[in-house]
Amino acid sequence: MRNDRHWLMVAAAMAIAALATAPAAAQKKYDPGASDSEIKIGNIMPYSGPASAYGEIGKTEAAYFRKVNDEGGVNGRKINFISYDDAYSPPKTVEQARKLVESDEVLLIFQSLGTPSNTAIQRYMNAKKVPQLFVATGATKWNDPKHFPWTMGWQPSYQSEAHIYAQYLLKNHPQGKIGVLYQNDDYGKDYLKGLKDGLKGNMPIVAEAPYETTDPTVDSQVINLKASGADIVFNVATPKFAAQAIKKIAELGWKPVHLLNNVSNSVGSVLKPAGFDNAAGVLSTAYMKDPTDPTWKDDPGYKKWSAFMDKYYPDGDKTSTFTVYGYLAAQTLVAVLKQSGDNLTRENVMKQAASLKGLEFDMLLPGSRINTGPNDFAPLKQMQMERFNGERWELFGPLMSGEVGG
Amino acid sequence: MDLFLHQALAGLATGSIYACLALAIVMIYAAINHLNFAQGEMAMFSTFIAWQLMQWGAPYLLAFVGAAAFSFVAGIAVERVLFRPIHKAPVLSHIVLFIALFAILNSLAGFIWDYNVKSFPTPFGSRSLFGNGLVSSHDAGMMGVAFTMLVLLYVFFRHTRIGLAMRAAAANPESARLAGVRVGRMISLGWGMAAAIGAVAGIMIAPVVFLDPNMMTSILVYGFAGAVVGGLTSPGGAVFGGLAVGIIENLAGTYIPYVGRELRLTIALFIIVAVLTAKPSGLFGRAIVTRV
Amino acid sequence: MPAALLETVGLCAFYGATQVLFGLDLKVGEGGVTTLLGANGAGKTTALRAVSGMVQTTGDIRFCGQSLAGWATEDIVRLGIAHVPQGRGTFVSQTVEENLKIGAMSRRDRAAISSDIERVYGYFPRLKERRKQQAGTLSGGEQQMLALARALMLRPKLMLLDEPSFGLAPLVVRDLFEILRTLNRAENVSMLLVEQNASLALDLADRAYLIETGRLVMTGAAQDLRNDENVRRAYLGY
Amino acid sequence: MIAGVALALLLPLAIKGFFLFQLTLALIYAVAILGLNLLTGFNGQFSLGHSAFYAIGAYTAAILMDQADVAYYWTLPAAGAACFIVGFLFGLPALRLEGLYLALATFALAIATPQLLKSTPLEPWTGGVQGIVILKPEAPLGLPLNSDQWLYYFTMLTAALMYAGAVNLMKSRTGRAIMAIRDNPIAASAMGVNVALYKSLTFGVSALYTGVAGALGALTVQFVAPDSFTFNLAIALFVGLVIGGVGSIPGTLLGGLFILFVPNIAEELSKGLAQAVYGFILIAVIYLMPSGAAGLIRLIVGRTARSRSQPVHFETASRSARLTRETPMSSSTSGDENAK
Repeated sequence: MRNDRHWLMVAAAMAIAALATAPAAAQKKYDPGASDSEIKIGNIMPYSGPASAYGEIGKTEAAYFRKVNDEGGVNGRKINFISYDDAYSPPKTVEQARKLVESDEVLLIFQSLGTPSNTAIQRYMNAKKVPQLFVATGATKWNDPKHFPWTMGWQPSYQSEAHIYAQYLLKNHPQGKIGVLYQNDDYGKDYLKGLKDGLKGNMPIVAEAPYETTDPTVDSQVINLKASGADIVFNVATPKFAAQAIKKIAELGWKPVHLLNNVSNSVGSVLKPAGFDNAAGVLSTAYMKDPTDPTWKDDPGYKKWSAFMDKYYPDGDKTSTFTVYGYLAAQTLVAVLKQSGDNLTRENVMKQAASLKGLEFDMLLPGSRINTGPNDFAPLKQMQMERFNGERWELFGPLMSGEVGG
Repeated sequence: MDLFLHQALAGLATGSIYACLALAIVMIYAAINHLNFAQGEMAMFSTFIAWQLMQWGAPYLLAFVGAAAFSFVAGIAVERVLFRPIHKAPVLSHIVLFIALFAILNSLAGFIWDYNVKSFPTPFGSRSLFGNGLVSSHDAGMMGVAFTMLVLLYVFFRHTRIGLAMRAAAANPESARLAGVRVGRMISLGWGMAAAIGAVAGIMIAPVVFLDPNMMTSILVYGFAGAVVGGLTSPGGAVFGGLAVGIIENLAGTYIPYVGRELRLTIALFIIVAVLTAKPSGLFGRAIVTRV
Repeated sequence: MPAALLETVGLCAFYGATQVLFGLDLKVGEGGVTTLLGANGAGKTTALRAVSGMVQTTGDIRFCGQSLAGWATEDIVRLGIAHVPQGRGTFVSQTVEENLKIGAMSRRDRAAISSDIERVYGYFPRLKERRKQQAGTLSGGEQQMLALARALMLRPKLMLLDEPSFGLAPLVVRDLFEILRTLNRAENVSMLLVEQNASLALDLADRAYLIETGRLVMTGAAQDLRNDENVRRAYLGY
Repeated sequence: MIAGVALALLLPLAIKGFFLFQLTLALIYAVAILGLNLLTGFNGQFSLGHSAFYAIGAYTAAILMDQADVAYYWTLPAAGAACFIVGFLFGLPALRLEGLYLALATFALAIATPQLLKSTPLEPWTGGVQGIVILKPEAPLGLPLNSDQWLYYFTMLTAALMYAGAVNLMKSRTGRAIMAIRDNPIAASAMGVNVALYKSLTFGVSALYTGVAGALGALTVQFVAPDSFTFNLAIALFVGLVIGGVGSIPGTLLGGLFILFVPNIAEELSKGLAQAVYGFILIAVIYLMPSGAAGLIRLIVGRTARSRSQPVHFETASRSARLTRETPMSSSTSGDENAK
């Protein structure tokens, strides 16, 4: 409620200011980074360093904006996408964010990647009142419009995904004992918390096995999980370690119910290295179409994405979900910019981002829609469970949302 | 007790990863009395070469030999092009060059082959050998390869003239020169051999940890730990040290609360510092006794 | 004076920008022993290092009539010039026998090496007793013997000896010089000897040079220098 | 000189906040490199692990501000003290380690630091992986400066004090003892210098400098997290040290500027291969000036001033150059007749 009033006041103030200063251009309003011909968008990605695999997302987004520009831009304005490397180091993120805002004077920062990196710049962005839009991390804390009205998430949060698994387990394996393999950082702990919250103590977690990204393998952790007597494994690992775990579990001849977090459910970069036989029966959730899944072979959305990849990002990995992710996120931003019309102020962009209604995109699962509101800064919420049949993912059950508030 | 045995066995398997890399570390140390901080990245790059050869349709053995041969030549080239011109510069400058080499190889590999993990085949298969999958046939094969390299190195250093010349060149270059040893060639040869051993290590390690540009970053630290435990001058010690670090790490990870679970790298750090302070020459390294 | 085996003409040497030797003309005869005398820091060691190509030089160095200008140390060694450096250059962590094998590293006649090792043990029986021992554990005298033995493994025509008596007990020094004399006579090894103990050096040598701050101040037969008043007072101490 | 100071003082009024922020960070890195230089350049001990001390300094400041509401300026001495103690303690086992081995031990320390920071027992203070967000200090006494400008001046003042301290330390008896250990530990010990004590002390002082820099860094970035203090930071500090010139106090400023700006330049040149470009720049710099910028400057100054009477600093400069000139491929068997 309070927020609404805030918005109204801001909008009113802006309107008055605009009328007072530029009566001739009443329809067109710009903040730094926007003009009649151009919209400057900032972005920060770990192109180098330990998380460099994610750099693919930024490259896809750059490619998508090239496509948009080739097709005439957004409302006649070209997108100037400025993407910097922070090597996944928060001080560098701060430096790059300030460079984007103060030196390049971008309209907003879009899809900056990583929880620690975004935490580092969140206060700065909000103090400067520059949108930190659709951050590329699944932490739950980005959906907090009350404290951080200039920061918005994009993908379904880790916690809400974990809720979905909790629901599934409570319904289908209520007698099971759960072992969790998780990366010992915010991402892993978010999932763990989500699972615990979702289970509400109705099922036991008999073992928690954290690993560090510096560990060469997770073999030792998997052995400990098995030794704990668990018959359900919740695999909260990044692609490389997730693949190792799938492989090791198979090598041990162990056959637990295996839940694989969405971050690592790429067929190309996880299940294939792990071995399709080893991965058969693994469960996960999806909110976008897996490009390697033959289900979508003839899907028009898939074909559009595939054509885009061939034309604008031929070096990109078409088996990686990162390229789909970047494609979808870029589409979301373009939708916001379109909706903002000629009022390209930071206030208005943020306001439009918070009023997306029922957007559907090519590579989202059928039926999945993007919705936001002044109190709902979590654009994507719907996910569907899926099971790997040894060749491809098979979706099952309804679209679900984990319903976790900020 | 079961768990203990399982973890020890699995540690042995992981340890053979470290042992392979530790051998390469000891090799370069034998040649230049120095640690190569880019050793892991060189091994990673060599492994990508093998992978690329297989992508082009080469059979495993050819890719293996091709990558090792490429690495041998590339190792010599790196020494000649990069390090020879500044061999008189301070040792700190050498470390900066290692850092530069690290950055270049990592970045180049990512640029050419991207950062997604790739699977890498093993000639030994991955069926369970014993202990219910705790030691797979690949693990055993990897250990076999490590021991084979160890024996070859032993024979090379102890029983060939050129091996002796290399040891002399590393131990006392000026004196070696005065005995007619071509020190420059020995250093190049050492680089080449270390790079080739690194290639073999990478090819053995990749099926376990998967292939990607960052695969070696942390393994290198464990490799250093293994080499230090065994003694930087002893190839046998390096293999033993690598295996020991693998086992210690797993057991500590299982039985020491917090410390073991979350601080496995810290254990490697602790091992390095403890061994270096208690017995700097390592468990099997030769202490250099000098009377003045 | 027999034909010159080694001859330097106008030899100058530099450490970086600092000049250390200023135009030395030295000669070592075929089968002869030449000694360089001079105070600490006069440039004696540098002169030996110059011959071995280990410092930056100008001027000419000729060995068997061949100019060595621009040669690498390894190649100079291969001509048969064995340099026994001060501090002996022992490979401390290798065994005695390995040290000897290193000494023979530049030779191509591998078959003769093991017989040479035995021959060298003949001169230095103590080394044979310690053949499997790490060289760093030898006493100072033994290490000096090892250094000579290692140099002999090269089958040198010329030995450059840098302070062989340094830090050794008088008895050991006497034995050592006895061996040097034998080597010179029996094996026809020429020597360029730098030695603090001028008396010993002049006994062994047939030719001597006196250097002060990188310049020759006196040249002549060893006997002549021995009899020179100034040399006697300054270097022989009587 | 005066013009330089004036420029540094007036700069904030002329340039953008972002650039000022970068300069502030560069200055902070310079102080951290100065700390490393005290250890390596003046005492002859290696470290590839100074990111650990930087992290301890940063976390000390952040925790004090976050949990105890300590004023930001008090966090600097606290960070320095904490790092001095930790550095001194780490220096004790390090005493037994020479050159390469010490490099290895500190390398491992750098790698392990992020894990230690987020470990569960420390989580109540460190905030675990989430890190700690802190407030930026505002200018006091109603000075008409924004927080970027104030922080710049504050950092500059601190850095000036630290540099003055370092120069005085190296001129003092203690400094001479520290350098004597570098040049010849046996002789130093024979002259009655307590080598163990001085080496550990130097480790402590070095850590103190880097720790204060870390605290300043936390204030400037307003955020600390384990990912901020990875091995890459240690590498960067080390590179800054060598590029600036080992054993050169003014060179550290150059080192700080280098590690902040050159990676950005590399990124400008090629996005995909930024790291490779950075690597090539490093190689080029090492080739052009094998002893760092200070070495190059020394060379130029030395050439032009050779005919004049020997400058006093030349002596210390060549001594520090000798320490670092020990290459892995040369052992010191040269005779005693090297020109003095």
